[in-house]
Amino acid sequence: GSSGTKVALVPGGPHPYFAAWEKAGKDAVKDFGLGKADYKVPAEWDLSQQNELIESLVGKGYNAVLVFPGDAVGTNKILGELDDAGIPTAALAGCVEQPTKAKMCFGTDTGHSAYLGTKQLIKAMGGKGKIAHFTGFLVDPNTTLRINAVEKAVAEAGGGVEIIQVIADIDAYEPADEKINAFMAAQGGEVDGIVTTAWVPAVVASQALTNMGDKRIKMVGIDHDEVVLKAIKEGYVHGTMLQNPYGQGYIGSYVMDKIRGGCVFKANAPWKSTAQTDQFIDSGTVFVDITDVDTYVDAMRGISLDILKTFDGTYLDC
Amino acid sequence: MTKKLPNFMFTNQFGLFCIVIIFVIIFSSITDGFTSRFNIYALSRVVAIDIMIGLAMMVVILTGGLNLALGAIGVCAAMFGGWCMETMGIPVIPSIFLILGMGSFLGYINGVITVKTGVHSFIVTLATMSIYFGLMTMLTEAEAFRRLPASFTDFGSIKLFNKYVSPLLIISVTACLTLFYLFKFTDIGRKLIAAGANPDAAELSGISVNTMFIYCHMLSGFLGAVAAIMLTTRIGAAIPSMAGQLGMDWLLPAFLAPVIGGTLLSGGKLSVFGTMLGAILVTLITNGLYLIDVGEFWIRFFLGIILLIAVILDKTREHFTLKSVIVS
Amino acid sequence: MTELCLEINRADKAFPGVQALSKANFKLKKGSIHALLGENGAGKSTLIKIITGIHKQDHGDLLINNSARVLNTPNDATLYGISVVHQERNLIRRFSVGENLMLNNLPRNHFGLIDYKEIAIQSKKWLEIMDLNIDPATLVSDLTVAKMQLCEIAKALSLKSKILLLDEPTSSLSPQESENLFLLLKKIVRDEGVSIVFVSHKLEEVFSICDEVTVLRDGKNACTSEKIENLNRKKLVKLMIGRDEQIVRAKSQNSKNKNLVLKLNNVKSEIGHRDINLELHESEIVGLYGLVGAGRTELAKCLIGIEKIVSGDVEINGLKQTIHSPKTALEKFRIGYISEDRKKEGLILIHNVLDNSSITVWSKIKKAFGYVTDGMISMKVTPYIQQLEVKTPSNYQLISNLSGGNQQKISVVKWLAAGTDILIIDEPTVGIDIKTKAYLHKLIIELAETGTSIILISSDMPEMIGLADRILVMKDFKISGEVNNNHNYDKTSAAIMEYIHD
Amino acid sequence: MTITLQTLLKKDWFGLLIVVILSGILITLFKPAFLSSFNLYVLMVSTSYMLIIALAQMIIISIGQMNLSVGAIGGLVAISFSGVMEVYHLSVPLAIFIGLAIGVICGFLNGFITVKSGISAFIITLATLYIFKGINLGITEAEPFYEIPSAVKNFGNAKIGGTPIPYLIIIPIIITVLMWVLMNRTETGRHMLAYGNSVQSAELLGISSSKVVITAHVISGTLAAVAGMLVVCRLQLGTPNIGDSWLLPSFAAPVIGGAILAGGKVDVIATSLGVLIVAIISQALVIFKIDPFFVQIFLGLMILLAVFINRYREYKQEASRKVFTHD
Ligand SMILES: Nc1ncnc2c1ncn2[C@@H]1O[C@H](COP(=O)(O)OP(=O)(O)OP(=O)(O)O)[C@@H](O)[C@H]1O
Ligand SMILES: Nc1ncnc2c1ncn2[C@@H]1O[C@H](COP(=O)(O)OP(=O)(O)OP(=O)(O)O)[C@@H](O)[C@H]1O
Ligand SMILES: [Mg+2]
Ligand SMILES: [Mg+2]
Repeated sequence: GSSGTKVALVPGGPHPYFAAWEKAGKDAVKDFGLGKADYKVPAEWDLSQQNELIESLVGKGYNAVLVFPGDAVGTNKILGELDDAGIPTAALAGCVEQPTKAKMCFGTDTGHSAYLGTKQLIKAMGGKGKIAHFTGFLVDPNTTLRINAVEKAVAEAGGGVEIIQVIADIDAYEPADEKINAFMAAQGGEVDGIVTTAWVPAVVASQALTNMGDKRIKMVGIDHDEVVLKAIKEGYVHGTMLQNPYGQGYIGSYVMDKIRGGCVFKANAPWKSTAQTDQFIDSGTVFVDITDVDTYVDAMRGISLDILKTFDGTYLDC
Repeated sequence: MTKKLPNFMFTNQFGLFCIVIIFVIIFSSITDGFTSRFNIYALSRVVAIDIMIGLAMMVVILTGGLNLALGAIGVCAAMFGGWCMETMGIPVIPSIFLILGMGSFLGYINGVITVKTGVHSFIVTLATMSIYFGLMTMLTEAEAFRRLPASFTDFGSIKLFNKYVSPLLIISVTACLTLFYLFKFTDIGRKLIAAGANPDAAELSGISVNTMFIYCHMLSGFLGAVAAIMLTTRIGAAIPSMAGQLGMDWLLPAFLAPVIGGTLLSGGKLSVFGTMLGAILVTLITNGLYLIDVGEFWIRFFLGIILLIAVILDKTREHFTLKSVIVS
Repeated sequence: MTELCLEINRADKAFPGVQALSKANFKLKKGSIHALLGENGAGKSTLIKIITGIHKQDHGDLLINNSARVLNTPNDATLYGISVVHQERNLIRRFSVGENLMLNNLPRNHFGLIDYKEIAIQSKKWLEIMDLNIDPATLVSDLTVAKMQLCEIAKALSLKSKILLLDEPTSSLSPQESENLFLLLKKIVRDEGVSIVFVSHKLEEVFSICDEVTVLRDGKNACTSEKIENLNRKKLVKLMIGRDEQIVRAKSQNSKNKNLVLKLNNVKSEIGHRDINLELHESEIVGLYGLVGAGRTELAKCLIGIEKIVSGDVEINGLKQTIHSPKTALEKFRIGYISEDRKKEGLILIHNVLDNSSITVWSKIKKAFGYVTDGMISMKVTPYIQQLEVKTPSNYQLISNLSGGNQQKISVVKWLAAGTDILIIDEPTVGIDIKTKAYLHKLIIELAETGTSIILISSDMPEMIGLADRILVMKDFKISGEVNNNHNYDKTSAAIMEYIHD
Repeated sequence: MTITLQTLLKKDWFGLLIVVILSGILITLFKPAFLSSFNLYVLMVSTSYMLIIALAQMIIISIGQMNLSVGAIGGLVAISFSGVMEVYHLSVPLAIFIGLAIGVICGFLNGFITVKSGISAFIITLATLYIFKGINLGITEAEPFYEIPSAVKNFGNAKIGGTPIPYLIIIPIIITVLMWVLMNRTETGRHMLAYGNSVQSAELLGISSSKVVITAHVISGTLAAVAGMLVVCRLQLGTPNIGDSWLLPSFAAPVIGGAILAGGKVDVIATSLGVLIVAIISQALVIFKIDPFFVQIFLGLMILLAVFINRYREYKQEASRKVFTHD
């Protein structure tokens, strides 16, 4: 690697999900001999704040940016401007919608992950029953993708399964607690399964089920908050859709260095394509339940290493 | 009868101006890249939008009220514009007028409800914020408009004065000048201020206070729409999340700028250039803090501290100037 | 008993742009009623505020019972047995009368919690002493200006202090109310050896109750502790304004042949006026006399469209008209109203002299695109400001920093500038010094002579009789009678009282 | 004095009580589940901390100021409270004490700086909002604290005996009563209202503004602290996001309850009912399975409706006053 490479890893805002990026960056510097790979957090979860940060980082001489898009569409403009300034960028963890100047989207296909999660839930429910869907801000384009994905999975399950309620806009804990418990009070008896496709609802719903001591209602969550994992271990939650933040940061930094070193993506690279982009590489999205909840960390590391081993060969021309 | 310091030295704007200068000096000396062309350009663009948002809030604070729906109005206007240009294929210039119209209209609704019901604008706009934003998400299903005419979106990336300044800043400065003219040199502007300061007295002096208040809300909506247009050109698309959930990401900058700028929350006293300087100050500080490595999560902390220092500095200046008026 | 209980030596006080007091002396004898006089802006209230620990003098010292004291807060003053009624009303509008009276030492029950029954009982006592028949539970905001003022006096008395400072306590009282007050004051001076400082612009009052007089002019002593016996009205006026007072009298003009500009036929208002009939001719001054609470202000507000008229009709220049708002009143019918409540309805305290005095003329003097500059404005209003000799460092001084009287002048200025055909003037000279008062009277007459028709609301009988051509007496929201004024005080006042007490 | 409709109409809380009852009846007609014990429990839980948050704002409104940092204080206390228990394994009472102490300090800072600088509390608390939230993020780096003692967790999720009443609501109810006493039966409270009515008058009356302002802010900070800790009990984790969503509700409830932002007029009972109304509305939106894309619209309309009903009461009252004002 080149010590000239200064990578910035920019999350959408302060959020536990991205915590692993910091170590990932440091390790990348160590292992690949990059100049820098720093974790830089916007002061608030706010698109303009993120843009301000990125701009100031460029001002400070960072020359490669890995960003979790503050908005799947809105982030494109600045990526374009960075590209004009000769700074390679990539969308990390989540994707930006095409057309885009991002070199790749390395992370999770949010829609597909929701789809798989729902599939798992329906399986756990024995192919029939009523399910509820808790998700994040409607103004986040990903939310719409998730809602559609869940509907798709349900539709494929045939008549047996129906969505009885979708609760959105609960990305803050207090309202989430209020709404989800209100739902439990009103529908707790009827509902057989819950799928959550955002961090906060996943945590709060797991908490609620644990408090109710209810193992009848099956739930599939998202991400790796301790509350969710604990609830899985205790059997109140069926499972969760995990992502690979460490791998994203680690490999992402590596790729940025390669690209600055003059590598380009193969014309015939085996891209996956999602609702948002067709330059997608899955950083490892896996369903975890009680059987493998204790071992998923190693599993993830394994996945990361595999991706890394084969990356140059499969994607890059150097 | 009294020996005076030059008048402008009494003004809150002057104090802010000095503070801004101080911070510019500090940051440009201790950080690398603060004065870089790229950074200054970026700053000019951010400042431009914050100024506009600040002005939009200022004109409602003038009435002694608040406009929590400002962000929501902005987003609605922007999305409406997106719809006009992308879906309806209306050309840019007419679309812009439609957007401004939409902004003013939503503001008008706020104004009318506030005036007719006598409910405080805080609660009215709190409600309309939900309603406007809800309608927007419902109608657009949160789908962004991103195939806007290039002539429109490129505007946000034009670089002027050998690539140092964004044209957006020109717009904001023009807006400031216009508002300054309105409030200082026109009867309507003076009436707006009087109505805000003491509605009873203004009414008895033959000013139709209700009309004035409605104007203020409309003006707020209008300026909000301008800010929305600027942000859209800057983002390159009309996206429902451009002002965050319910448009509330706009609220902090919206309040910071005018209030630091010396606009009275109880109404009846405003400062256009104060608001401008307020916006500049806040953006400067944030940018400066990003450039200095204060440690990942401490930025907000220092932002707060510096804000505090800044306003207190300004206050002490005020005391000093007032004391130094010598009575002969 | 010549010993002093309060003494101020060579006190200076400067405000930004103003030297309110310079080397002012003041000596108060035990058990005396001491008049503190001076023009508007002379520094009376400032002196009072220094004695009560609100302002701190820049130089000079303050002795209470012959020992030097430093007062940092109003409470200190209270501790030294000083209580005060300020020129401005200082009641908490949303609190009950009782609570306001007791606010500084609220009675507690044995849980240490406020005891409202006790409040009612104690405050009732003081209200009765002022013979106010108000339920202590009434909200202050429901009271008239006059009742508020009486409540504040009751409050000051309730502190049972040895030194009582009254800054224009009678400014909005009716003659009867003032009379009762004076009896009361004399009584407490006699029985309880209280000493009183009495600020007023009504010299009759001064001569009727005061023992000694101190006069301020531009913050300096024009005289200190002068015995009242050695003074007469003429001398006193000369001390205050530095020259003789000119007495103004309107020459009685028969305006019956002049054309009718305003006519009310059996007007009935939403707030309770009944069969009001009123005729106002061109360049005529019609007086509305009545006790505070008679509904005169409200009638005025009906005329300018603030309050609703439910039946009967209003004719302006012979045509039936409905006036929806002060805006139409001003712009369409050229009717103006000078409010009696300058702080709430008259002025914008946070704005400067210029803006306040010009608020009514902006739309008139504006050029294309509503272009208006400070320059254009001061050209229009400065003449009036100078005529009325408003004491202010500049046109850009904040109104809230002007002395009470000067504030009143500004609220008059803005209507002079507006140049209306019909002007309703409500208690124009409350708190105005005699010099300005004389000037205002002259002004009102001149206005009338130059064709303005005036409705004059005043509780000041001499003023009323001095100015009005005809006097309508109001009582309980009805016109109880009309007196044709021949400017003979005794006859006319008697006639008026007829209609008030029957 | 006898309680007539007249006297009731004067009360701010009366109109709101009507709103609560009506909405309660309406919802129950369509969804009897609304009165189910679990639902009542949930309703009381969400009311519990919102109540304290609203009161924390209300007391600042009473002196005619605003406290934008309630949420930030609540959040900072929340993470400190859970943090000291997880990291330093402090006992619960000690942690509570620390939490309260932080609340008091933050509140004091707000009040003290406001008084000494003479700058509007709005700006000061806006700055301290950044400072407190900044410290919060600086400490946690956005990572929640998870190890909450089971005692705390249970307190946040247990009901009293067989009743649907959560333990969580006990403290808020006590505090509400105390606040009512403070605002209506103590000199401190009355002086605050007097100050809020007119700063100038209050000063002429010898009411010490610094005492009033600082006290109010200290109380506000303490209440925010209590709310923060209650939320931790409820969520069973100390996440840095606690408090982020407090600001608007904290104003909404008092203002719906007829508080005047200019100061001098607040009503504890009405504020509590305001909280209840907001809670009922947002619950109704769930119970009636409102399409997520409609939720915001309904929320807005409901708030307006609630306020208008209360406003209508005021009209009635004013009308009746006009008739009685003379002879
Ligand atoms: N707070 C203040 N700031 C600035 N100037 C002030 C302030 N208070 C009073 N002044 C000025 O000090 C002078 C004296 O004011 P003061 O109120 O003592 O007059 P006064 O004798 O009471 O007049 P009036 O009879 O009208 O009440 C006036 O010129 C006034 O403008
Ligand atoms: N004791 C009271 N309680 C409640 N309201 C009162 C009381 N006394 C008067 N008012 C209100 O004040 C109005 C009259 O007060 P006001 O003094 O303005 O009348 P006015 O005839 O203009 O007297 P003036 O003009 O001499 O002050 C009444 O119509 C009533 O609305
Ligand atoms: Mg005075
Ligand atoms: Mg009157």
